Amino acid sequence: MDEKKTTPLLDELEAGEWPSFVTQLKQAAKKSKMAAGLVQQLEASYEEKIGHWKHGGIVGVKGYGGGVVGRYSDDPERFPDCREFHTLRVNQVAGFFYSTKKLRELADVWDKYGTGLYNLHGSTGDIILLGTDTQNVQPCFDALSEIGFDLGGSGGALRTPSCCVGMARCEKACIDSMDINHNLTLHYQNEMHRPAWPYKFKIKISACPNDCAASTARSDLAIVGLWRDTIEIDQDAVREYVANGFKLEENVLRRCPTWALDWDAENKELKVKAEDCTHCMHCINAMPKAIRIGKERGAAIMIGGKAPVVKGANIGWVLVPFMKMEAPYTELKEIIDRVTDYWAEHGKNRERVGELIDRVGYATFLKAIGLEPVPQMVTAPRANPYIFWSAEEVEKRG
Amino acid sequence: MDEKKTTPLLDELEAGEWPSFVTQLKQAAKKSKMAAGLVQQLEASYEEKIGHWKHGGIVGVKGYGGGVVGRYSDDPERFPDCREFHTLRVNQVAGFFYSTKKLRELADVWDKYGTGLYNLHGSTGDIILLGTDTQNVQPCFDALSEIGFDLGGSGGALRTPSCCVGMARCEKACIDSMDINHNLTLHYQNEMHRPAWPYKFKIKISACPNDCAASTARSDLAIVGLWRDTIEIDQDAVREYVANGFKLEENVLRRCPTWALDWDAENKELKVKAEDCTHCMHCINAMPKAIRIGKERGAAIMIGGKAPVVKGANIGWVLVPFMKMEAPYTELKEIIDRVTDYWAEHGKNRERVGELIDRVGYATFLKAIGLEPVPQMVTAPRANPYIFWSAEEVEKRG
Amino acid sequence: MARTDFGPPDYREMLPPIVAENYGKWLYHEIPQPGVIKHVSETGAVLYSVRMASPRLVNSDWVREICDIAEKYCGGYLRFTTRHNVEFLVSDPSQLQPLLDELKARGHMIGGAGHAISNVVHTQGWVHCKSAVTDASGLVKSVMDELHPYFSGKIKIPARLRIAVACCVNMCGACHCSDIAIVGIHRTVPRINDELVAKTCEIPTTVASCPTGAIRPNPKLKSIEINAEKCMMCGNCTVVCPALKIMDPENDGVSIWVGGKVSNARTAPMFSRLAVPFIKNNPPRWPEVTDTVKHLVEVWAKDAKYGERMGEWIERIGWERFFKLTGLPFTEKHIDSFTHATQTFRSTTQFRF
Amino acid sequence: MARTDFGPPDYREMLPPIVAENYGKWLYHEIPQPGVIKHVSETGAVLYSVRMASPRLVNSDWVREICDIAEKYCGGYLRFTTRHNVEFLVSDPSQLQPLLDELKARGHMIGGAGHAISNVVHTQGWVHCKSAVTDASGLVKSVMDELHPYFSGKIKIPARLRIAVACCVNMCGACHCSDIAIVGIHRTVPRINDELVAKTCEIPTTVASCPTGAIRPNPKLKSIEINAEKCMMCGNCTVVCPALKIMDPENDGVSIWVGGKVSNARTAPMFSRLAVPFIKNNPPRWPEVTDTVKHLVEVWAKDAKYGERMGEWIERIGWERFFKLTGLPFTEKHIDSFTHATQTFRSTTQFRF
Ligand code: SRM
Ligand code: SRM
Ligand code: SRM
Ligand code: SRM
Ligand code: SF4
Ligand code: SF4
Ligand code: SF4
Ligand code: SF4
Ligand code: SF4
Ligand code: SF4
Ligand code: SF4
Ligand code: SF4
Repeated sequence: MDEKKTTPLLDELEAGEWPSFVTQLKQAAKKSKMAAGLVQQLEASYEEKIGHWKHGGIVGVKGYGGGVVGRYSDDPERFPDCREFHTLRVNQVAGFFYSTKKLRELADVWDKYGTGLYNLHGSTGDIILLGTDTQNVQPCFDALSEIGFDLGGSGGALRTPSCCVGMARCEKACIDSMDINHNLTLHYQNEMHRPAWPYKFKIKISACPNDCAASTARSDLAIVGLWRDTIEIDQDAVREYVANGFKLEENVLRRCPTWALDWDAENKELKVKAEDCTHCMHCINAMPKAIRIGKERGAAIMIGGKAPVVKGANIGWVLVPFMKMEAPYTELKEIIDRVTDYWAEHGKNRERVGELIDRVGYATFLKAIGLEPVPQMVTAPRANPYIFWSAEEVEKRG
Repeated sequence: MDEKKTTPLLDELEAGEWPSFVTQLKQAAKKSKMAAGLVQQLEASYEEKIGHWKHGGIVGVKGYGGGVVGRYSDDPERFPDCREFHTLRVNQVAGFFYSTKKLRELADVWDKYGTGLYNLHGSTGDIILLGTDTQNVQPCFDALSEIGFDLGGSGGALRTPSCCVGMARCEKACIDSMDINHNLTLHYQNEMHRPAWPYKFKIKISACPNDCAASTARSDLAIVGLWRDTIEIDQDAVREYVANGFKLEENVLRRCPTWALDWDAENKELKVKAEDCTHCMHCINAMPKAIRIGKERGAAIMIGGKAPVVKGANIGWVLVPFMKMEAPYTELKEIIDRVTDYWAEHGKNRERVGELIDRVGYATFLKAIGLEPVPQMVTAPRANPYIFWSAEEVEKRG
Repeated sequence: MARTDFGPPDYREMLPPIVAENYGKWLYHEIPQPGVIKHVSETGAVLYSVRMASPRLVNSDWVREICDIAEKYCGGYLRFTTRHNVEFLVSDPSQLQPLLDELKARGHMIGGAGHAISNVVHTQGWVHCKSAVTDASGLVKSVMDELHPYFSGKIKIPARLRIAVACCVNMCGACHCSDIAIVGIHRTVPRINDELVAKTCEIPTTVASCPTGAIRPNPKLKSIEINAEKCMMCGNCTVVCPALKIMDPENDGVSIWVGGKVSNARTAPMFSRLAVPFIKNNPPRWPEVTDTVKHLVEVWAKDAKYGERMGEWIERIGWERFFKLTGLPFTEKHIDSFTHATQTFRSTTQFRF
Repeated sequence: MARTDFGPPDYREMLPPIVAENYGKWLYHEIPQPGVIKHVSETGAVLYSVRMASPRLVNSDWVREICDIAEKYCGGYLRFTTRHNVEFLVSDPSQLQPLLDELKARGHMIGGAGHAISNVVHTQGWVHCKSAVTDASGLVKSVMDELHPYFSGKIKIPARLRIAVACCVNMCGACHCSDIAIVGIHRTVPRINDELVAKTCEIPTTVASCPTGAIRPNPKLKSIEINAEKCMMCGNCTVVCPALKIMDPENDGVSIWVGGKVSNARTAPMFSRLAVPFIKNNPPRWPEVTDTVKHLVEVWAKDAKYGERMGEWIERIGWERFFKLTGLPFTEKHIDSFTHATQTFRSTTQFRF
């Protein structure tokens, strides 16, 4: 097996300017046999153009039903060092902020119980600890809990919510995304750790419609900050932009999707037709020194976002156009509970909430969770005449 | 039954400024017992809020399988005079032009064999002769054929094509819609008169994208005139519009869907970015004296338009983005034949061609009728990863 | 045996000389007054077309009357439009005013050209169709008695407005793509005559005819049963099996749809979309329907920009504002529940409050 | 027994003081140089965030290295972005240049802010996922070795451009809504190990797992059979029944998608759409993929207006012109064939030649 220890293909990925994951792997391989095993198996995948992992078995920690993804080599004889290579999904800190102290504690634990390899972060937002064996899973979790890190979700459960940086470092934040994220993560620990749902459920929070957390596209329930009054315009600052040669007409007025803005050249005043603004962020993004979000702030709740498997991808749909967002977020939690309760009861196995809504109809879903239909929910009303009427709505027939 | 002879409800529809169909009916009723019967039955429908026709039986003329819609009262005891009330669908003249001579001949025949009531015209475009009994159908058709009027289609057959006025009276005509209409009507007499298809098939022709024949929405195969070079601009005429206070910027430039037009205020010249123009007709419609259609003319073929029954309505899809249209329209007929042959073979009972395409997939359909895919056929490529691959396209596996 | 397959009269023999001579040579047009369209040819010829409203359901006397007129002023030719109006084609300008005068004297209505409401594309209704849920001609007459000033040009509007009426969801005509559409609908599940089903209907065909799979066999009765929860009252099964009855005078009625268009002018063709799910049949004059339609026309006419069709106006202001401005309630019926429903759900935070 | 359900560390304890003090008070920002974002607070405080590329798949030494740096220049705090970059938060302006110098000296790459290509959202690939058709990390490395000048700001572009890579159609990450997405796909029907199916799989579940109904039971073998004509190679059945194998090194490969976006800025979020149906897996550097991606970036960068994302650019010029400008062939694969396919067919004559 010794000639196998060279990795000519992977080595090529150490060249080039972009930081190399191969370098990271090889460094880890020096300290961890398991990581070294991974490098060998990966080289084989590069040669053979095929993966070498098989369907995972169930691996876990006491008290939890998820948070660990079991992984086994499909050729343990050939790759004995990575025959087991499980990952732990660990709740990230809201907004991905860390003290170096915490990160160092984490590194020490992970070097002890695993490969010392991570994804920082996983696509859902977790800290992914990449590669340990079955016997180390529980001790690793115990050590993690010592330093205050808990597991995320897997299976038919809530995933760790994630969010944009929001108020911590952004002038556009309409809501406190990080606080909502932290609050929900704590509130829903049980739903995250003990899978009891038809499939996964994700929550993401962006503090404005720029959606830097990709919430609408990538979570079943997205919370997107916005305002319901008018944008705030600092006319002096606008004039300064204009004086500096900023292309107001071309880059802002024409790009406003609803033509809500008008430049009164005479009075040098930028006017907004408040009722036309759809808070698309554009003018604010383009002129951050002159235009700001409004004062009456809250969030829209979007439902059903997901990737393509298996009925096709969805970008989340408006469920609630506007909701105030004040701790402890009671109204929000009520909506989440009603949504997940209904889904838990009516969803089929491996059916995301968006697919359930597609199947039963949005009207039925709204009724079940007690929300009134509003036109913001649709881009247009139905074009087909196939309206359902219930027996209660019509005159009894003789 | 005598008190029934009053029609208080219908009478109310003789008042008002809009021409009254009730007046037409009552006039006819004076001459035709059958028409009088219809008035009585209709009054009953107005009273009872329900129709009084039942499922039709088959009524026809020798040699044809369609063209007559059989109609029977559901209460012949009560409405004996209109117990049978069939309609004949008669090919209209292309473009709905008539000499008064022809119309008078028609009126004479119809007064003789029927109620003297018509729809001028039916929604599909036929002359609808409204109301005769079974025994008069054949003599009526014989008399019609004497004066040169043939029947249209019904059942699983082609319907009489219809078209806009086109070159006969319109400066925007890119193709000779009336000639195409007439030519196809003659060419496809067999397909119209002897139902052999899964369902109805409609052809409509508009000589430009204004689509005054509503072809894309209302026919399975629509022929819509357009040009592939550039619009023609008469700069002097543009200047005259501008000089007369025409709001060029607001009403034309901003409304061009692709911003293809620019007004060079200095040189007083209207410029078009040819490659951006999507021949939306707007500038031409707005300034008919200054802007004209291009010189390289032909038509787009749109496929699958239909009403909602039962899979939902379609607005026809681009099948051929551009085809020259010169008599005898051989290329067009080849396409029509290939489409209807494929549909005749693969369509289910009561499945319109658009529904068939939906079911088998556009790619499959294109292949079957021998057309290459082009991007004009779609507004956007697929967003889902569920691509089909055939065994021939891939490497054989060992 | 009679001749067959000879087709319609040749259009070339039906054209007034001015049309035959200038065929394909027209240069531009103007609308000098409501209902009159002036076309100018590159030959210099000038043609006036006078558009007259027709009830579409006409009798032979009416046909002969328009023939009389066309012989007097138009050399014995006339045409109909794709929306069933009559057009008198005047090649001699001196005949224009006399024609208009005579039409007026005879009580005919001139209009429908340019930015106007033209004739209503409609269907058979109780006059002739077995499927009719309402009467199309009666609705048209009632609505146009209200709206004729928009036809005749007495009231100006920002753009064309096309109205269509269909007596059932088959929508024979243009309802699926009209600025305003009035469509007859059912609201109750078909009633089953079990004995008759057993006698007259093919059970498998009937089961297969239901697009939502609401029908299943009832082997005991040799009949079928309908799952009311799944039935969307489309009536399709009643076409296949006459032992199923869906007509229900108490509960049938009409729905109103808005914002459709057919032309490719400026914007792509658009479907009409639900504005009012249900109004009871109220013949002979359907006052609730005519009021609603008139209201829709007025709100649009007031707020739309020059040249902006109903659907384009709504696209600009958003459906949120449409419901606000019209005061019509938005209900769960408005939310699509058919095959492509999800494609109409809003997946952006861009909306108005 | 260990503690459970205590959740993550409290973010409030992880914030650098300047962030804690100015929480919710930020006024505006600027991007003074590539990869450096300057935020100004209403308190007058100024914060410089320095964004550094990360390979995302990192080891503990790397973690300790960034900790060292953060301790030296940022008071012992740092953060990651939602696209997995590292951000050093500098509250003392005098520390900015030294930090930049040190990062440069250590070979780290600064960039990704504003109108730039930022880090690639990607997935596990052969490194860790059983479903991987390709290697995500290797693709990212190969692509970004080509495109890093767009990250570091050496080459300017009109707007943000977001790239994502997924190793299978599950698309863990952002592929369905990215400016450019690279997605691993299968092209062959799953192979059936009949004996193993009989032993290990639930037949009804397996049959039900197929979204196109391509699977039916094969009672003779107590196995299943797949109708190749109906199979769209989604792999869903292989998740449910491990006796079905879809991996095929000869025929698996990647597809390229364009024009998606997530933000609601200007335009609504958009799905990515098919640009290139298939490119063979060619590790370790996938040159055909990197060439295509680079070409796409270049064509867009040249033609797009200021601030115009890939999808917005395509919307403006039309897909017809996209295929023309990029020279990519349009094939039948590009025409949607899934559930809502008809909604993507063009029902207007508005198109470009
Ligand atoms: C006579 C007729 C054709 C025929 O063969 O019979 C016709 C004739 C003309 N149409 Fe039309 N259109 C006719 C039905 C239509 C239809 C079909 C329909 O209504 O069912 C449409 C599609 C309507 C829709 O989109 O729903 C139609 C959409 C147009 C348009 C585009 C309108 C728009 O802005 O969307 C134009 C262009 C314009 O007027 O600027 C147009 C323009 C014209 C012009 C100006 C063309 C010309 O240069 O001669 C003609 C004078 C019309 C007028 O009324 O102002 N015509 N036109 C039809 C008259 C029907 C009627 O009695 O009212
Ligand atoms: C007479 C007419 C309405 C009118 O008042 O003008 C008509 C009348 C009927 N149509 Fe229609 N359709 C008529 C034009 C249309 C149109 C408009 C068009 O052709 O432009 C449409 C919409 C376009 C389309 O074809 O999709 C239309 C879509 C339907 C449908 C729904 C088809 C669908 O696929 O969605 C049906 C239902 C069916 O075929 O079972 C239908 C069925 C019917 C039947 C045959 C229903 C029946 O089985 O009794 C009606 C016979 C009524 C009668 O008593 O004469 N009719 N029908 C029109 C034919 C006159 C003519 O030949 O000129
Ligand atoms: C740091 C980060 C948030 C976080 O919590 O980590 C962030 C931070 C900012 N974003 Fe973002 N965005 C971040 C991910 C995103 C994402 C999500 C993604 O890419 O996966 C999006 C959606 C992208 C999409 O549409 O596909 C996103 C769409 C925006 C937009 C809208 C862009 C557009 O025109 O479509 C803006 C507005 C702007 O820049 O004008 C914005 C603006 C900003 C501003 C300027 C907000 C502010 O005033 O502070 C921040 C500086 C950013 C910069 O890079 O120029 N941010 N931003 C994320 C940095 C990721 C990275 O490492 O590159
Ligand atoms: C680790 C991670 C990718 C990464 O490299 O970061 C990942 C990895 C897997 N995903 Fe994922 N998904 C990950 C984020 C996502 C995302 C992105 C997100 O959450 O923002 C998506 C798209 C959004 C969504 O949820 O729709 C995503 C959509 C999927 C799907 C498709 C779900 C769908 O409804 O379309 C599957 C398939 C499934 O669940 O059977 C899937 C399944 C899987 C499985 C569990 C496949 C399996 O059964 O082995 C992968 C385990 C790989 C492994 O070996 O660890 N993963 N997955 C991400 C989780 C890390 C974390 O916890 O932070
Ligand atoms: S989503 Fe909005 S509030 Fe959050 S970081 Fe992005 S721009 Fe700032
Ligand atoms: S936020 Fe968007 S919609 Fe509102 S005024 Fe600014 S550019 Fe227009
Ligand atoms: S479709 Fe075009 S060519 Fe035909 S009548 Fe209308 S405007 Fe003229
Ligand atoms: S025809 Fe339409 S797309 Fe072409 S230039 Fe004129 S307005 Fe623009
Ligand atoms: S719309 Fe319905 S009821 Fe009216 S004519 Fe057509 S098929 Fe008959
Ligand atoms: S009315 Fe329509 S939905 Fe109801 S049972 Fe009949 S076919 Fe099915
Ligand atoms: S995209 Fe597919 S292969 Fe890649 S990590 Fe996700 S599930 Fe695994
Ligand atoms: S790969 Fe997908 S489409 Fe093919 S048989 Fe399996 S589940 Fe069905």
